[in-house]
Amino acid sequence: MTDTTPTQPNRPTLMDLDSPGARGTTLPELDVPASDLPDDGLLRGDLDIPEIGELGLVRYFTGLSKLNFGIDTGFYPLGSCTMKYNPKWHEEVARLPGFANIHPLQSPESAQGALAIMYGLQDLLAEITGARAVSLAPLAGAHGEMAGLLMIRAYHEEHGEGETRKKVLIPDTAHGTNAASAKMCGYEVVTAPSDPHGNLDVEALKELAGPETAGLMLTLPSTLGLFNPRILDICNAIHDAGALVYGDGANLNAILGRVRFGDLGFDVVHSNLHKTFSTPHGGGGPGAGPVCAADSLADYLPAPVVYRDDSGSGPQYRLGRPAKSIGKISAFHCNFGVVLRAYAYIRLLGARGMRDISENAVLNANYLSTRLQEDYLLPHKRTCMHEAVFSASRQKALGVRALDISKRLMDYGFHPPTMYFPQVVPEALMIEPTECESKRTIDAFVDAMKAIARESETDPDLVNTAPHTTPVSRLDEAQAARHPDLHW
Amino acid sequence: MTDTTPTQPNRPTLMDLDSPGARGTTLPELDVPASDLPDDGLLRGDLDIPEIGELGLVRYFTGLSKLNFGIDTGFYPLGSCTMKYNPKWHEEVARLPGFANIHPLQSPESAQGALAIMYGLQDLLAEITGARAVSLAPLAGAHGEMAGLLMIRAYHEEHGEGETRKKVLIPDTAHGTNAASAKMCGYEVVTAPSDPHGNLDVEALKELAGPETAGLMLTLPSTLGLFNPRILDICNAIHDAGALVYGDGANLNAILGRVRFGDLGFDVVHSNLHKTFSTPHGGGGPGAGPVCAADSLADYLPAPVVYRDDSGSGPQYRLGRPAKSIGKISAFHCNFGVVLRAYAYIRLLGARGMRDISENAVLNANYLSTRLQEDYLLPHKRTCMHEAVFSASRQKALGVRALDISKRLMDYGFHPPTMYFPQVVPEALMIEPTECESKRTIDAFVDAMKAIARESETDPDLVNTAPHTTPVSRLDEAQAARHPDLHW
Amino acid sequence: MSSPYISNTDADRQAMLEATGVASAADLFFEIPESHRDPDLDLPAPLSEFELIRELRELSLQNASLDDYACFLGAGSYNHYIPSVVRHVTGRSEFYTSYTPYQAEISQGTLQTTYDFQSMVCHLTGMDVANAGMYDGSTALAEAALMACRLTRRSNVVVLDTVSPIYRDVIAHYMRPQGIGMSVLSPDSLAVTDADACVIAQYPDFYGRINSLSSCADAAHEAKALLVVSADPVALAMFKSPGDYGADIVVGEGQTIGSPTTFGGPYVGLFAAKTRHLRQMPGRIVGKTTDDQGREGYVLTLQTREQHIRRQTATSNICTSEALVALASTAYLTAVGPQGLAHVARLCYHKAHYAASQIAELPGYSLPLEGPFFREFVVQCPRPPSEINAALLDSQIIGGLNISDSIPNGMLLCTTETNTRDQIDRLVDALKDLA
Amino acid sequence: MSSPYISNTDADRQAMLEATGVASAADLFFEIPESHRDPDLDLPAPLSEFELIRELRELSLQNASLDDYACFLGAGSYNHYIPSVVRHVTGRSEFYTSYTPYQAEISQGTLQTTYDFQSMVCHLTGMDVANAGMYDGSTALAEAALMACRLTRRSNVVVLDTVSPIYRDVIAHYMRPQGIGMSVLSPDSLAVTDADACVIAQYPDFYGRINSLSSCADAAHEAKALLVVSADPVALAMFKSPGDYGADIVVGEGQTIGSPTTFGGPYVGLFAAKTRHLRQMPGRIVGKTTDDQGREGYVLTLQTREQHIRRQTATSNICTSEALVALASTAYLTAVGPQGLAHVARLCYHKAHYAASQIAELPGYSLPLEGPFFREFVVQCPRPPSEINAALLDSQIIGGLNISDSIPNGMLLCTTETNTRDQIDRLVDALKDLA
Ligand SMILES: Cc1ncc(COP(=O)(O)O)c(C=O)c1O
Ligand SMILES: Cc1ncc(COP(=O)(O)O)c(C=O)c1O
Repeated sequence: MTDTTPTQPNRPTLMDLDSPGARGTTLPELDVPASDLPDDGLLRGDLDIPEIGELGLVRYFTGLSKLNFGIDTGFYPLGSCTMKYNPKWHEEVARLPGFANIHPLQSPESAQGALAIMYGLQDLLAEITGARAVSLAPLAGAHGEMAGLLMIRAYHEEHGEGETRKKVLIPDTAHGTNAASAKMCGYEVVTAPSDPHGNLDVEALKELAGPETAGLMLTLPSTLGLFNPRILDICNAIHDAGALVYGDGANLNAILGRVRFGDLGFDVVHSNLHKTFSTPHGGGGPGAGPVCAADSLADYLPAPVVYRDDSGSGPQYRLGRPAKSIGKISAFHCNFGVVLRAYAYIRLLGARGMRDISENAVLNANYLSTRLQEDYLLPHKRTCMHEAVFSASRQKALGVRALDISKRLMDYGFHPPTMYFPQVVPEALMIEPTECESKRTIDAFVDAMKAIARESETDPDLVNTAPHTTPVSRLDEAQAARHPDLHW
Repeated sequence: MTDTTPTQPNRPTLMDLDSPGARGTTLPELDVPASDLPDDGLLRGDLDIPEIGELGLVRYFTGLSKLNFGIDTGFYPLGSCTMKYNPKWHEEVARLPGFANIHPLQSPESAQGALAIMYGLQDLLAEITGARAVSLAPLAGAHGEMAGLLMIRAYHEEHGEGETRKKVLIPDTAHGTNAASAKMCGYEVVTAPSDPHGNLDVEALKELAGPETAGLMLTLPSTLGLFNPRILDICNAIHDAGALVYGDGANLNAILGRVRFGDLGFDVVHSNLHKTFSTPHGGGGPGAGPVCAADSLADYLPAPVVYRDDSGSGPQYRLGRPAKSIGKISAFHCNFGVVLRAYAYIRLLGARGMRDISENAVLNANYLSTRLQEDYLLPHKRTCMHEAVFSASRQKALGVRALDISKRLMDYGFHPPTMYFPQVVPEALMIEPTECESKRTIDAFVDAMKAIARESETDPDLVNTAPHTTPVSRLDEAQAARHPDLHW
Repeated sequence: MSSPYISNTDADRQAMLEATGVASAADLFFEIPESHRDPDLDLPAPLSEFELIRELRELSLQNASLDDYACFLGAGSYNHYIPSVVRHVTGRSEFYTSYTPYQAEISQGTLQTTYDFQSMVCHLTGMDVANAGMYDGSTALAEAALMACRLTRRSNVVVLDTVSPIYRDVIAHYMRPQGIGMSVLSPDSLAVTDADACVIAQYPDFYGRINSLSSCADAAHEAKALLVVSADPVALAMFKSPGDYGADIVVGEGQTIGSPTTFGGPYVGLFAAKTRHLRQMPGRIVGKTTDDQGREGYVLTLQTREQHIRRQTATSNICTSEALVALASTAYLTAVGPQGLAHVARLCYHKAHYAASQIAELPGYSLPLEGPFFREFVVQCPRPPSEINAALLDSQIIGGLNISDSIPNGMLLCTTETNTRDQIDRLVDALKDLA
Repeated sequence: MSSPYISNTDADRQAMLEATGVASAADLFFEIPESHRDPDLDLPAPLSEFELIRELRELSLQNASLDDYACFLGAGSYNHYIPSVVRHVTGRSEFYTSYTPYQAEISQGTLQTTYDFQSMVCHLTGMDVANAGMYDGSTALAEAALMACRLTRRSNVVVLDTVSPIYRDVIAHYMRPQGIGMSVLSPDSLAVTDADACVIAQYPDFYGRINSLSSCADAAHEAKALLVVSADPVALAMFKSPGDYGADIVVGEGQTIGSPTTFGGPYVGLFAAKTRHLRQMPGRIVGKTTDDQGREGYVLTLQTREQHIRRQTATSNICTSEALVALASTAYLTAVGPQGLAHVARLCYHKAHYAASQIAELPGYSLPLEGPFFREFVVQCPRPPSEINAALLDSQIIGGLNISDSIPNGMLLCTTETNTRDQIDRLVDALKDLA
C-alpha cells in the first residue's frame, strides 16, 4: 500500500492565520461626541493578537472542536469524573436573556427569578444530601473543599480550639485536591491508611484522631469506588475526638437516593454539580461545588446564601450571610449558569430519577467489572459502587502499562479511563461508566479491553505505540516541560 | 507498516440502535380527562421506528454530522452553488420565539414584525434587481422559475396569445431546472446554442424567436461564469418577437451592485436567497426563490405580496394578492426563516457591502482561473465573473477524468467543484470560490489542483482510486440504482 | 474596511489584481453595458450585528409568539413541542452549511440521515418507498397528482371537498398549465371515471375528522385510478396508515414532526408511494450501497428521474428542497420514538375532545359536524369568528381558523400537547364571555 | 419507564444483573448501613422538558434582563456585546462535553485553544507566561497574592484601597488561614517594607480611574516586593499594559471579553506572570511540543506544580477551572481582533465621558473624583443612590453601584459599547427628574 494521504503541514496556529486588516465581526460605530483622550503616556501601542475574518475564525475553531473527544463523541469512562450526558435543553435555558444577561449586582427585586432558582437548588441539595443548609458559593469541587475546611476552622476557632486543631486526616486514596485544600486552609495533612479491602482502616484512624485533629476529609464512596461499611464508626470516631467530618461528594452519583451524608454524621459535604448533576465539564470547567452543612456548621457557610421570605403577598428571595459565615470566597454569588443547569436536571428527574441514576450507575459498573475480571486484575474483589478500579499489573508483566492500554483504547474509539489514580493501586485503571451508558456500549468497551489484553500478549508493540488513529500520536511531554513553549 | 486500525464494523443504522423501551426525550402527561377512543378499526397497530435513549440519539447524529463536509469545514468551490459563509447570528435570530413560534394563519395585527421583514426584503430585492415588485412566495430557485413562467403564461393569456406562444427558449448552457420548469408550466423547450466564446449566440437566437415564443430563460452571468456583452441585444430581440425575458438569478452574486436585471430589460427574475444572500443550504434546502418583476409582470406575481399602508399612525403591513396574480404556489406565505436571514444579511452589508461581494467574488475567480490555466484547460479564455469553468480534457488524455480529480481533491481537504456541468464543456470542472474565501485559501486550493495535475501524469492510479482518506471510498452507484435499498 | 464575511485583505486584493493582470477590480466588469453599469443602490446604511440583533429582536416582539399566547390555530401548521435535541442536531454546522450531497464520500451525514428519514416516512405512511422530501405538504400533494397523471396517462384529478382549501388552491395552480382538469367532489357522492388519474383525500380531513379511507380506495381503484392521500404524520401514530387502506401515493406536511410553525416555512413535504411507482417519483432519493472495499454507504440514486440529468423529461423541476427540515423530522421522530409519538397523538386527541366537550356546553356554541376527530374540530359560534378572534387576542389567545365561508360562523379549533388544561379552560371561559 | 438520560432498557438491566450474579439492583447497596439506607427523598414531582422550559422561561422573565433594561452597572462585571460566533464556538459539543484534556491525543481542540488563550493573555497583559485560567478575577488575585508570598517568602500583602472592596474581601479570606497579613493602603501614602510580599493594584481602579502604575511599581520593587495588578482586559486594548510598568503578576476578570454577566458566573480569572515566576504559578498550563512523528501538538505541562501530582505541596488546590469561559474569551478576542477590541475600548471611553459630562451639568450632581477614567466614573448624587436606583428601575434603567459607604451619596456608573446614546440620554433625563 502506497501512502495515499497528501502530506499535511502542521495545523496552523491562530497566529498563522493572521491577515492584517481582516475582521471577525462587526461592531457599532460611535454615536456620541468623542472626548479628548488622556495623556499619550497612558496609551497603549500595538496589541499583537491576530486579525482573522469571520469564516476563518469559524473554520479554525470548528476544526479544532473535531479534534476533541467529548461525551457526545462516545463512551467516556473517566473514573471519578462522572462523565454523564449533558442534556441539550439546559444549554438553551441558560441562554435565555433573563438568565444570561443579568448583572450580579442588580437589585434583588429585579432578579427574583434567579434568586428563586438558587434558593430552589439549595433546597434540593439539602434534601438530597441530608443537610441543614447549603451555600452555592464554591465555584468547583476544590473550592468547596476549601470552603468546608474554612468552616471547620471557624468552628474550632469559635470553640477556642483554633490554635490546637491544626491537622486534617486524609485517606491515602483521596483526591489530590483534598490535601492541597487542607494546605490552603493552613492545615497539616496526616495520611490515613486503607485496609487490605480498600476501606479506610478504622482502627488506624482511631489512632490518628486526637486533640490536634481538626477534621477528616472522606470521599464516599471512596475513589476506589467502594462504600465503607463502617462509615458510622468512622464518623463517630472523629466526633469522639472532637473533630469534624468533611465529605468529598464527588462520587455522590453512586448513592443518590440511597443514603444521605447528613444522616451518616457528616458535618459538611461538597457536591460537584459538574459531575453528579450533569452540568457540562467544558474541557475543564466551569463547575460548581456547593457546600451542604449539618446543624453543626450551617451558620458558618460562605456567603451568599439565598433566603426566602413568605411574609409578603408572594415569596421574596434575598441574598444573605449566615450568622458566622466564613464570608465571600469569590467576587459574586456562584456559578449561576451551572447552578441553573443542575436545578433543571433535578427537577426533571425527581426522587425516582435520583434512585434510577444510582441504580444504573452502580449496576453498569458492577457488570463491567464482572466482565473485565477475566482479563484484568481487580485488586479489590467486592461489589463496587459507580466505578471499578482495575490494575494493569498482569499486562505490565508483559511490558504493557496502564498508559499504553489507555492510548490503545483511543484506536477503538473510546476515551480511556482515569489512569494511575488512586495512587494506592499500581497501574490503576479507574473505570466509571455512569448511568447514561447502555449495556450495548459497555459490552463494546469490554470487548475492546479484551482485545487489547489479547494484543498485549500477541503484539505488545502495537499497544505500546498506540494511538495510531488520532490526529497526533504520543506527544513529548518531557520536551514540553524542559523547554516550555507556552504561547505564540 | 502493519495495519494498526482495529477493524471497524459498518456504521450502525438508526434501526441497529433500537432499544425497546428506551426513550429519547420526556413528554408531558395528560392533564385533562381522557375521552373514549374511536372505533378500534380506525386505530393503528405498531409503528416500527426505533427507540433510542437521548445520549444514543445525540451521539448518532453528532457522529454523522462529522462525516459531512460543510462550508464551516473548508473550501467549498461548488460552481453555481455560491457556497458562502452563513453568518452565525442569523441562526440565533431565526430562533427567537417571536419568529420561530408564530403561526402562518395568525392575524396580521399579531404578526406585524414578521410582515415588516417580508416587506423589507421585497423592497431590498426590488432595489437590488431593479424590479417594480417582488413576491417572496417561491420556496426555491426552481419554484421561482415555475412562478416566473406562470406569470409569463398568464401575461400571454391576458394578451390573447396563450394558445399560440407555447415555446420557451433555453440556452444549451442552462441549468436543468430551467427546462424542467418550462415543462411543468406546459411549455415546449427550444434549445438556443452558444457561440464559440461561450456566449448565447444572438444571431441564432433571433432565428429562433418568433410568434410561438413565450419567452427566453436566461442565466446572467451564464453558467459558464460569463457575462454576455450583448445582453441588451438579446432582451431587445426577445421583446421584438413579442416574448418576455426570464432571468435565472442564481448567479446574481457576480453582479451585485454592478448591474440590475430590471435595467437591462428582464421582465422577471428569480433570486436564490440560499446562494446570493447567504442563507444556509442545509444539505439540500431550505432555500427561497423570490421573483422580482418589471412593470410588465408585476401584476401577475404569485400571492402573497406584503403591502404597506401608511394611512394610520404607524405603518401597517398586510398580506395581499396582486391584481392578476397567478395565485398561491404553496400552502403558506414563503420560507419565512430563509427570508429573515436574507433580510438580516443585506441590512448588515448595505449598498457598499453588495459591491464588495461582487468585487471579491469576481476577483477571486479570475485569480484562481489565472493560476490554474497552466495546468488545466480553460475552454473560454476570457475575464470570468464569479466562477471559472475548466475542462479536465488534458488529464482525460492521461486517463484521469474530472470525476477522479474531484475525488482526489477530497484527500487534500477540499470540496470538489461542480463536475460535468454545464454539459457543453467536456469534463467540466466548474469552480466558484465566492467572495468569502481568502487568497490564502485559494492558493492552497490551486496548489492542490496543481499537485493533482502532477499526480495525473506520474501516478494516475492514485487519482483514479481516490478518495483515500474519507470514511467511505467510491460507492457503487450502479448497484444502488439496480437494487434500490431505500429504507430500513 | 470590508465586511467580516470577506476574508481578503487589501494586500490580498492587490496581489490578486497583479497576478490577474488587471489594473482595478472595476475593470473586471467591463462587459456589462456601460449605460447600466454601477447603479447607485438605494439601500439602508449598513449596521453592525449588535444593532441588527437589537432591531430584529424588537420586531420579533411585535409578533404574538405561541410561547406567550395560547394557540388554538392549526389548519395545516401545528404547534407541537420540539425537544431541544432536535435543535442540537440541526444546529450542527456540518449539516446546515453543506450542499445537496452530490459528493457521497464527504456527505455521509446528510445521506444516512436522509435514508433514515425515508425509512420513517415509509413506516409512518405504510408505504414501500419515500423520497427525501418536497417543498411542503401542499406542493407534495400537487406533485403527487401530477405523478398520478403520468402513471395513469390520464388528465383529470378528483379532489375531495374535505381537502384543505389552501391545498386545493395549490393543486389547481399546478394542474392548469399542463392542461389537467380538477373536479372537487364530496366524499359522499364520489364518482370516479376512467378519465380520472386519482382521488385525492386528506387524512384526517380538513375539519379534523378521521374516517376510514376504504370507500375512497375502492372508488378510485375500481376506475383504475390511484388513491392519493395527504396525511398528518402525528395522526399516523394513532390511526391506521393510508397504506393499510391501499393508498398508492401518500404525502404529508413534515412541519408537524419537529419543526416550528415559523410563519409558514420552511416546512417539508413528505412523499411516499408503492414500489411500482418508484421511477415516477419526484425529488431526491437516497439508497444504500457499498464502496469498493465493501463498506456500507449511501448515495443519491435513481437520479435519472431528475432535472439535472433529464431536463425537460424529468419527473419534476425540484432541485433544492428542504433537507434540513427533513433532518429535523428525523431527529424528532428519533427523540419521541414510536411510543412518544403515539403519546403526543393521544394528548392531542384527548385535549381536543376535552375542549370540544366543554365548548359544546356553552350556550350559543355547537359542534356542527359528527364523527370521530383527532386534534381539530369545528365549532359553530354565536357571532362571526372574526369578532371572537379579535377579542380572544386581547386575552393572549390565538383562536381557531375562521371557516365561515364553508360553515356559517364556523371556527376550526385545534389543540396539541402544548395546550395545557389551563389554556383550554381559559379559552372556554373567554368564549363563554363572548357568547 | 426510566429517564431519557438512562440508556439501559429493562431487558438490559435484567441481563446485567444475571451476569453480575445479583438478584436485584437493591442488593448492590448492601454495604450502606441499613438504618440509613433508602431515605425517602422529598423532592418535587418530576416534570417533562416542555413543562420545565416553560416554568424556567417564566422565572427568567422575572429578572430584569440587560436586553430589556439600560444597564449602567459595572463594578467587576460588564455588559459587553458578544458576537454570535463566540456562542457558535462554545456551543460545539465536543468542546463543552469534554473533560480536562489529560489525554492529549484526543483533546487537541481544548489544548490548542488554551494555548491561544494563554498567548492572548500574555499579549494583553504584557507578560511572559499565562495559565489556562482561574475561577474568576477575584480568586485569581488572591492566588496571585499567595504566589507572591511563596516567591518572596514573606507573609504580608499590601492592597491599595482603590482595589475593589469585593476583591479585597476575597483576598482577606484567602490570606488569613495561611497566617498572611494584609494591609490596605492608599496609593498616595504607599509605604512598602521588606515584610511585604507584594503591592496589589487595580487597573483601572475600582472607581474607574486609569493611572500610571509607575509609582506602585517603584515602591514595590524598591522593597524587593512584587507588583501584582488586577487589570481589565478591555482597558488593556487602549492603555499601557501592566507589563509596560514592570508588573510581576497580572490577573484579570475574563468575563468582560466574551462572556455574559449571567448573575455573576461562570467567569474566568486571567493569570499571567514573568517567566521567572513560572514554576510558582497556580492552575493548568498548556505547552506546545511534538509527537513521535515530529508533528506539532499541545499538552498539559509543568504539572508537577499541581495538586494531582504534588498534593499538599502543590501551588494551589485548583483542579476544575473555567475552561469553557476561557474558550469564549479566545473566540471573542479572535472575533474582534486587536482593532475591534481597541474600538470597543474607545466606545466605552467616549460614552462614559459623554455620560459623565452630561450628568455633571445636572443640578445637584457632581463628579467628585479627578483624573482620567475609562468606562466607569463616580457621581455624587443629590439623594441616596438607593432611592435613585429604585426610581430608575421603574424607567427600565439599572443604575450604578451604590458606593455611599466610601463616597457620600456616591454612585459608580458604567457605560459600555452596548449603551446607545439614547440610553444615556434617557439616564440623564431620569437623573435630572430625580434631583
Ligand atoms: C474525588 C474528587 N474530589 C475532588 C475533586 C475536585 O473537584 P474539582 O475538579 O471540581 O475541583 C475531584 C475531581 O476531579 C474528585 O474526583
Ligand atoms: C443556474 C441555476 N439555476 C437554477 C437553480 C435551481 O435553484 P434551486 O436549487 O434553488 O431550485 C440552480 C441551483 O442549483 C442554479 O445553479
